[in-house]
Amino acid sequence: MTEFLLGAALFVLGTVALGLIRILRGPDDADRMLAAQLLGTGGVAVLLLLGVASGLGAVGDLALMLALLAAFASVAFVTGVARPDPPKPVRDPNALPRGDRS
Amino acid sequence: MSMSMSLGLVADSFLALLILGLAVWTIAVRGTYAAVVGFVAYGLLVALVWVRLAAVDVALTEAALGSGLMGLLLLRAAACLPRDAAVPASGRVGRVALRVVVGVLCAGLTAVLAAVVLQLPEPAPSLAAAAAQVLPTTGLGNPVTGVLIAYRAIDTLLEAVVLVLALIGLWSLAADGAWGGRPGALRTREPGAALVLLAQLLPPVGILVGIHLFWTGANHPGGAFQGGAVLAAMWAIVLVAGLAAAPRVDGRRLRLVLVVGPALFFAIGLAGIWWADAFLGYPADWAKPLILVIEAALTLSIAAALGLLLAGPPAAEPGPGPVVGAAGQLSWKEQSSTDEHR
Amino acid sequence: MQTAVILSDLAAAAVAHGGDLLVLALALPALALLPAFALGGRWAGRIALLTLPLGLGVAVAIAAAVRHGGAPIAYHLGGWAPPLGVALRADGLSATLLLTTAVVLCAVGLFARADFKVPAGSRETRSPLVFWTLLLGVWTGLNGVFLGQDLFSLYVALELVSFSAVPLVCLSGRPETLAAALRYLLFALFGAVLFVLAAALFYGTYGTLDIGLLARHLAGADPVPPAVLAAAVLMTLGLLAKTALFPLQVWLPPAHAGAPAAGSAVLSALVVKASFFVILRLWFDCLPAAVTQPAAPVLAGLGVAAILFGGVQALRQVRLKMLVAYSTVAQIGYLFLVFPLALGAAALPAGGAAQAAGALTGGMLQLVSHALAKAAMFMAAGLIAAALGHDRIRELGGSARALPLTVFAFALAGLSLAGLQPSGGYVAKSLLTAAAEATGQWWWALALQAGGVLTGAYLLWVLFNALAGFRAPPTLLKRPRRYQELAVLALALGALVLGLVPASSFELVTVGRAGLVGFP
Amino acid sequence: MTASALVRGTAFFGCWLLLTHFGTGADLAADLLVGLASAAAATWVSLRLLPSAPGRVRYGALGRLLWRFLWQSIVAGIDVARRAFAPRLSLQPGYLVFPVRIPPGPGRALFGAFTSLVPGTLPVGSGPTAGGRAALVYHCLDLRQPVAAGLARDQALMIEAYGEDETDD
Amino acid sequence: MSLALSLFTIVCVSLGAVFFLAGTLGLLRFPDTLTRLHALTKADNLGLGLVVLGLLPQVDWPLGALKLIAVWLLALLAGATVGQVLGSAVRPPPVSGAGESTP
Repeated sequence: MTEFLLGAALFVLGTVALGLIRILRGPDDADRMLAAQLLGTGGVAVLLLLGVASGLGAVGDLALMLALLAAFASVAFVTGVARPDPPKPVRDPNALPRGDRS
Repeated sequence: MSMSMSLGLVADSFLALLILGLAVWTIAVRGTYAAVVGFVAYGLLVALVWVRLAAVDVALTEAALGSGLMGLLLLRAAACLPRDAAVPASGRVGRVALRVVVGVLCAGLTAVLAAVVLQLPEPAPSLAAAAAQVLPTTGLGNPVTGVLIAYRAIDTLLEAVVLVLALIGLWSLAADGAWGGRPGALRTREPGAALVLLAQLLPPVGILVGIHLFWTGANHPGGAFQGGAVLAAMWAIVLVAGLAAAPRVDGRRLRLVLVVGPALFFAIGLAGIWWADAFLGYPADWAKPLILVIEAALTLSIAAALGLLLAGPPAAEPGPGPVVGAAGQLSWKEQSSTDEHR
Repeated sequence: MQTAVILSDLAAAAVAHGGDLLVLALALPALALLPAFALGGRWAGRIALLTLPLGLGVAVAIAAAVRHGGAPIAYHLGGWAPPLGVALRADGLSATLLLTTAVVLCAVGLFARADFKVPAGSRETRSPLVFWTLLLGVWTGLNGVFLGQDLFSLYVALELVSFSAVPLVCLSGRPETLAAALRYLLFALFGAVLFVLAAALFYGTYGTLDIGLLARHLAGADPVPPAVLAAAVLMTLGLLAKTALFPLQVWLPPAHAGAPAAGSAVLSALVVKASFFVILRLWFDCLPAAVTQPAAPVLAGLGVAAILFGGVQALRQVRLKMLVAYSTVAQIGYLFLVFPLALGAAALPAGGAAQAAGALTGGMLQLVSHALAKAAMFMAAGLIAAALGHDRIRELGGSARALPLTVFAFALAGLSLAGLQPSGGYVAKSLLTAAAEATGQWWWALALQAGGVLTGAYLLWVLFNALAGFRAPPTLLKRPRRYQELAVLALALGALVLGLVPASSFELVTVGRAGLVGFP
Repeated sequence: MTASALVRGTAFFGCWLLLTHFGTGADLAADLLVGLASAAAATWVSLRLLPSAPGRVRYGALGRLLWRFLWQSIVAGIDVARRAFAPRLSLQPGYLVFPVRIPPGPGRALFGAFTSLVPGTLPVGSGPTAGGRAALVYHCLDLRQPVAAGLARDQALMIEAYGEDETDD
Repeated sequence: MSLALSLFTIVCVSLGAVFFLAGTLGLLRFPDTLTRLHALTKADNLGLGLVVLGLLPQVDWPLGALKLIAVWLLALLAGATVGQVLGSAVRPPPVSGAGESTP
């Protein structure tokens, strides 16, 4: 079973690594972000497989942490992209999003 | 056994090649964003390498800091730069020459290091056995924590001070007029509904995981830095989603949180002069509880410092209260009165 | 008579509590930093100013303990002995530098009171908080470097220094100082990476990071493992980047010239010395003579290049602060002449301990007198710039009349820098020259002389301009505070007086050197 | 408020036991104490970020919703896999404006998250329909499929599970 | 029994790996960013879910298993968020009128 799980981990790793071609090719930065995202999810799977195969319980914690932070990079990516004039702090109160606070 | 060994070898070689290729690409690529994305992916792969080396403590740190928080920091920095700034044609030949020179030097350095590392004594001399042998006197089960909080406590203590200094350095970049205000780098104008939902659901879970990482660090991989990094990441998500505003940098309570870790570390360390005959020594029966108290305070300070490092220097105020997105308002009526406490 | 008894009692007490003193030297500034930051506002300055004399007292006590005890003081942190634990250790070199640091910081602190005061009406402003906390941060780091006996702890201490020093450069917030600070940061990080790589190689070879244990391993190593050679080269390269030895000096002039006067004083007088000190430790206390021998002329050669390049560049500067900064580039070069001179002495047929001690003492004296003089010069230059509203050398006319005390202090400091009699710089250069002659390496003495001439030339150029237009003093934008001028004068006089104290006082430097490189 | 605090606190404490592999720690009492403290912290933050909404959850409908979600996400995975493995891509991507009846807030966000994992749809923004009604804009993998009908069904189930009054804030 | 469980693990994990492959292929083959986004979020979540399902018999009950499920749920939430967040950032959708509008 151990060999199978290791093999599966290797296969998943190889698969998501194949996705890294998207990082090379782009064409958009968002496409590259997708490849990194795939690596994140795949990485969680690889860690779970490795953790069970090797009996290292702490690897499960690592997988949990990666899953917890899986959306982190994309969120950062989007907030960076979404703001065209980032260095200037928003001064005008009218520039606030108009959330109708009830 | 031999099959899993050879499989491990295949996995290791594959990982090594993948990392090298990605590293080269990340350095060579022209777009800033592309390079940062490459860096994030690189961090994930490096975390896997640490797992293969059975250094889960380091893997946790790499995943949280190297890939998670650093990714956010670099992406924000990239957002502040003009996109794919054009290199003036006149300077290009010089730049290319410089790149070639730097590349050759780095390659040379790598070759020398590789040659030298291959000649290192085998088996490698190590303090691991010694560290494990005396570990019971500290009451801990994780030798890495023993190194960090007992044997080499001074390094950890000074690193905690470095973190405070780094934050002061970042804050020093603020405009004089903005001093005392709230950090502004994580303000988003219109966080979408999905982002707000994430920021509502994830942080409580993250708090549990962060505290767990610190708490389990005494006996298993984990510790104050990893736990603090997770907590900081959760805070950052809340800030990005506009569910709370960053605290004012001149707040006394905030400052207290920032220094409580190193201060408590120092205090217990100095008390060691009396009760253990050495600065940073622990009395035999009290070692573990004292270490856990230090780690708890450090986790808090590290989380606050990392979060504030992500949040940037104080900036001019956009207006009273937090920036609330179109989707968050229903659940967020009482926010403006609560964000003072965050 | 009575006082002598009391003093010797005190020294004996210091020897008895030597280890605790080391802890105190490290903990005091750090412990002051935390409340200074937490309370903020006016408290930052108050706490820093209160800590400075206390720290000076600790440094004096350590120097007394080392000198009186005649042996280095060591301390095992947490009761864990190396290699598992980390040791602090103060020998003569450490004590000298701890004392110098405390003296310079006290003067800088006094000087900075005027510039970094929280204005009435506000609770806290940016630059005072940043300055006072970073000053304490620099101090923590410097003391950690001078006391550190473990390569990784040294790395952490150097990081403390860098992280505190870089923001000092851009405290004014002007764009050009931001660029200078960023460049400084990149060099410092480059240095840190190489340092930690090298530390890993040391650990991989011998399984310890403790300098004393490494030296013991290496003393018996024949041949020295290639990993150690690579580590030595990498570590030195990294440290040279932080020290700004030619040709890695490019970051220094704009960084040191762009910082506020008190910051420049700390950066130029002390911060670059920290990484130099680690180089000294590495080559003299850790590596065997067989390795140091071939490297010494290379280091000294770069030093000579720095002397000449820095001197010529200083002559070409238009602005006073840039001139003083380039002068630092040149003066750093002198420090590296210690390597071949002290080593050459060891190779002398008759043992040559006296010559080696002379060379090392000369080098350390150069370091100390440069620290005092350069801090005085930067602060004087800052006062002049603030008073005139500019620091263009050609337009300094009349400043000697308008600011007599400041210009006088500048000139006194210059005396020591140029190595004129009777100053610390003079004694330093004569000791180095004597060592050069005794070991038959006259070419290094030639470099010393050439550097002296260049230094004299650019300082005369400044003074000539300051003294010109004596009859028509310029209108001053701002009159310097008297205590600021006195702080500058005190440092300049200190550099001068070093040349008058009896030679036996310098024996402190050589405490704990027996058996190390250069001391057969 | 207290009721939902209790519910959430218990849930978080359960998560803590999960994390620490309940009972395997060296010092059980300390484990539990820290667990209680962190569950309290998590609950406090959770109530801050997402105050409990009034209204009753209909568990039967919720169960059906979850079941549908699980099933739909499997179908979604298979659907994408089928297209990815097919020798010739068969896609007809396009946008769809779907008038949404769930008012803005966590409920609508949950609906968005839910529908982003069902076959062929991905909410990419919000905006009024031509008639001025609130709507979510979906990107669809294949417009030939009955996407809108599926979405409508999801929405109906969700409203049934959470009740209309949940949204009257 | 143990054989059956092992078989279950092998089948589920293999299927999961196939879905990871599908996600990668979709990422590489689909024509534009938004369609790739579909491929990524949907196939990956199913892949991870199957891997988790397959590993369930191999870990201790109930805590180890619940932890695995927790990992999957977190990944699910992340996937749902990333899909929407990236989707709205990549191409601001037409506000109204574009595409098909349902009554």
